[in-house]
Amino acid sequence: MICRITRDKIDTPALLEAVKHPEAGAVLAFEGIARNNSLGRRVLYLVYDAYPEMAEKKLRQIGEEIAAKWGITRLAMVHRIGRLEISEASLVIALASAHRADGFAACRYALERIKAILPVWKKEVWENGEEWIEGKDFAPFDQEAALKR
Amino acid sequence: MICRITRDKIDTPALLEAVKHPEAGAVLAFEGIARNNSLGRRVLYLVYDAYPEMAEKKLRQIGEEIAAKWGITRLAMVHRIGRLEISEASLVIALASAHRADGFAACRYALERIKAILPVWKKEVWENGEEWIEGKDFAPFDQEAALKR
Amino acid sequence: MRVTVKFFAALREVVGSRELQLQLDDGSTVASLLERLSREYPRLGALCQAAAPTVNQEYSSLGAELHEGDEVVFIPPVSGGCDDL
Amino acid sequence: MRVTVKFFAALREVVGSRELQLQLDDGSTVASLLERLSREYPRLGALCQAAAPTVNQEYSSLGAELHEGDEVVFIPPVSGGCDDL
Repeated sequence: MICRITRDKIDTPALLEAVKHPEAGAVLAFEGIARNNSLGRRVLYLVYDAYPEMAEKKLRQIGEEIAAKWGITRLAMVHRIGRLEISEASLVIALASAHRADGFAACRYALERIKAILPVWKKEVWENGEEWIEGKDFAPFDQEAALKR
Repeated sequence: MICRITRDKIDTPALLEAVKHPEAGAVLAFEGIARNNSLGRRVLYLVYDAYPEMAEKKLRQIGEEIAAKWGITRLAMVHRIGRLEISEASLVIALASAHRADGFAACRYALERIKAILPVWKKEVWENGEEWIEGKDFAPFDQEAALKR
Repeated sequence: MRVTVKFFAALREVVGSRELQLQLDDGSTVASLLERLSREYPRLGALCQAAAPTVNQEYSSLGAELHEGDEVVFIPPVSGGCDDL
Repeated sequence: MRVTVKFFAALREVVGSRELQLQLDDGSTVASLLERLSREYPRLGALCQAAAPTVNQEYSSLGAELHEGDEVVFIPPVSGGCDDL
């Protein structure tokens, strides 16, 4: 399992290769991409910040949840921080599973959990200003409690 | 939209780059991989055959369905035929979408439709024999009719 | 009339060729073509039971009438895509 | 007792530093720490209303008691992952 916060460009092909396994029939990759627009404003670039020790710990926790729910352990979750240009990937999730339905469910779960609990923040920089964006999917308490029930 | 039947190794990273778009926040890739085992038998390699003209036509049809349902047009679907070694990709689906939920739904839809209607066949080659495998998800009539309703 | 029948995968191995050009009576259907093929290639009949007939690269039915120049392919259950059976 | 408070993103810009070492009374809670920070950094209070407190890298609550050496971070709504808001 690869759980990493990095300042470097994320190498998605390398992560796909890393999770691949001769017993797994399905490989999935998700990339979250820096968009050139946000609510009608033209975005020049993004800056991500993280609480890195906690973020890697939370990625490992999400990985353990996925292993417990679906038995999927060929999993990589990498979040990039620092300055990102438009079209660069901020987040990559890659996994291999024996069955496609499990793979899709686990990949989506990883993404939703990351959006809900990972201490990572995004600042949008426009031509005339900048702002730290508040994620609408943040839900560290309810979801954590619900999942432990 | 890229719809292709090929004898060459599929270049997933190139397809990811091809669908990427500065207005799309989510990129997804699915790889179907040649597994080393099937129903307890050790598989040496696979041979895929296709009815290529019809298969490319059906891929385009699936692409049009996805464009109509989700407005997603940054889409690549490539199926490889010929001899595949273990861990090589037989099928790659890559797409970019503005919203992650649509991206996951469309990627899964593409995969299920491909398994249901694409005229592509797999032969497993073991140490002591070989067999053309009948897909359990084949459903060209019901599903085509249901989707046109 | 003249139709082309193409064979893939298991069917190609049973028939031993990729393609046949056949002369059929006017009014022939997919079902009557299949009957003729099953007489000439006894093992083909069983394989085609589970197969979906296609005419000119669209899924069709046994009752469909054939016309001059049609391309017919019998599609056994496909197994494309990912390898997670 | 001594605790460390770390600041990220918008909070770091408001406080103007990455980290503070604070001496607190025994029995202090996350809430009393937040009250003190809000007095010293008036703009911080509003930002922390929507924030989730964490103690030693686990999500916590305002009522939680603090202990010697604890690391406290207030997490404003996170926006990690994909960019599809």
